[in-house]
Amino acid sequence: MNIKEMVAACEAVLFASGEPVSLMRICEIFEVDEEAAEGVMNMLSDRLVNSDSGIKLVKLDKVYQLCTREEYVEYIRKTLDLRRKTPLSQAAFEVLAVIAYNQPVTKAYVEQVRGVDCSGVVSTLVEKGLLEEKGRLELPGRPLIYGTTDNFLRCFSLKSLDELPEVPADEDNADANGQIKMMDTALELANQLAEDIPIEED
Amino acid sequence: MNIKEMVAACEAVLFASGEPVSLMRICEIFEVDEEAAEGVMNMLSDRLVNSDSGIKLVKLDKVYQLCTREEYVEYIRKTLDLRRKTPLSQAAFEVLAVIAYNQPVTKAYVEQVRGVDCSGVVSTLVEKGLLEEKGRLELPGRPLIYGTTDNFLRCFSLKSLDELPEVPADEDNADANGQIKMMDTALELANQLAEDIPIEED
Amino acid sequence: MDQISYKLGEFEGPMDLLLHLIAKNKLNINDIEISVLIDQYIEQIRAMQLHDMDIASEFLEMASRLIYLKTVSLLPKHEEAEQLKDELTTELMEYEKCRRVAATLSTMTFGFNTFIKSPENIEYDKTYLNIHESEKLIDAYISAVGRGQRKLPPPTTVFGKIVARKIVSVSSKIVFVLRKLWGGGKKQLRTLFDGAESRSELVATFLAVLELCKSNRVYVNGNGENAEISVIKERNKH
Repeated sequence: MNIKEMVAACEAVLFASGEPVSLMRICEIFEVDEEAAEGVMNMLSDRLVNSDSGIKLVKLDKVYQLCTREEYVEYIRKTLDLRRKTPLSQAAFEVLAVIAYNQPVTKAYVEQVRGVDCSGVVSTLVEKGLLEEKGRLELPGRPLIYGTTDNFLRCFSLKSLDELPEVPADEDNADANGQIKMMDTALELANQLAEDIPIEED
Repeated sequence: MNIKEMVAACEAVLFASGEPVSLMRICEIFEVDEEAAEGVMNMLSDRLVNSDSGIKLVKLDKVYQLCTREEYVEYIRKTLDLRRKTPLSQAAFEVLAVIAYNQPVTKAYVEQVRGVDCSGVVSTLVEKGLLEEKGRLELPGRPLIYGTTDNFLRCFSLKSLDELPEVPADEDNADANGQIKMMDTALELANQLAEDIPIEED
Repeated sequence: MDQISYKLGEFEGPMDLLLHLIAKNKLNINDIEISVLIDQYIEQIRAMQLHDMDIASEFLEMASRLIYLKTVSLLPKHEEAEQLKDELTTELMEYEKCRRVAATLSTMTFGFNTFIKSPENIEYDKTYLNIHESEKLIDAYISAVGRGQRKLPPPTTVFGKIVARKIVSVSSKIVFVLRKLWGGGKKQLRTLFDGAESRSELVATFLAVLELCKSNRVYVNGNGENAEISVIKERNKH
């Protein structure tokens, strides 16, 4: 491995690890002595500066880390701020709705209703200020219970939870809906069949 | 802001975000049109290559992401203490194959093709960020449907799903078998019927 | 038998085992010698049981399906056996395709050697900003809970079974469809569903049409789910 490659490899290692990496660790990974490792690090630092990279190498004591250059903080902030406008996923909407209509409920309840794990979605919704912990249930394990927040009300233009739109009653499709509904059912099943039969795509 | 700075700023944004960033987002952040944003991305990609960086820019569908170059995998494994060499089990590849080529599909479909339960494999693949929920099927029970992610594209070095390799030819069946042709007609029909059934997407 | 040293774990499931046996015996997947296949499959399962292995229910399910297939093959009327065999063949071919694609995918894992970075730990206000109509919540709720507002949706496997297993009345519906087409005229596909009284009847009719297509007995032509679809009797079989 030539020196250029080693610089690149160090960069990749620092990038992937995300956290600070000690000089000693670099020595171990590349089986070189401290002096050589330091040399490589200096080369990496120089190359980043010379190629006008948006990333720089920071050295603290004997620990190295890649981070973004200060002058671009503004754009990073903007990115993060724009992220707040990313619409919720379908899964997030479902979790939110299940909790909104049944609150306060445990995560386990939501999972039971949806049939899939939703820890990730719940914590994202807490981060987004749409859900919050409302205490614990007096049950073995004392599970947390969740409910909606004021921000939730704001995002859905509701004055209070009493204003939650009513879920239309189910007009029990089993009885007397005649031919049209039957055909719908057939089509639904056709869909299921289509799904279950191999379809080659090119 | 000159173009060099903009390239650096984009790099900083991608670095900080870690996750893929869409071209649209880039346009919003820098207040430029798509063409300009794409130009900047190409320049960033070229600069990374030309300066022998250990990091590269990948484009997946319409999102961009920074990641390490393949040749340094060993050092990263060593740093992060990762042992596993084979990325996925045989079962996982099979599940991915069925879902990638037929998406979006339900777990039941995958089980049908493989003849075995695969809830475990599917949830592992969701955890690994190779699959994700894509909505639900308008059928009783409203089963979840799954599809592949941007991370799937990255892991299999695909720019988009269109690049999925063609299903390898099947010599035995290639000789025009009337039976199969008829089956195709039936499939087409089922397919057409299915088209009219709404599939919810997020 | 020569080598019954496989471990069950080596197979991804009953289909995998069947394909293994087909390859080993150089059988033609399009026209499997079903008796050979069945005997060997059963023998495998027995061997596994002898070795005190935990046999997954899928393997036993397939075994019972094969035994049933063998049983009906012995009956003087072969129609059902043919149907079941066709069904199995189609499934095997499909799974075989899946395995080939999986093999291709497994050679493309270079990208797994790349690593991404976790997002920077920057503290920022993550409060959600978008405004939605409150009706959106109803849709999402209905979507999560289902129209019938069941607390628990039935497991998805239920649907696999509706399709995987023949509903009892499919053969009766095949007769029904053929009778409707008696004389060789065209019929609107939709009309076959007229007067259906239950969901399972609709399913059976639809499956019957597919079965008839598969066995070259009817021809389906046309576009869309509307009027243009017609069912024609292909040949005068009666």
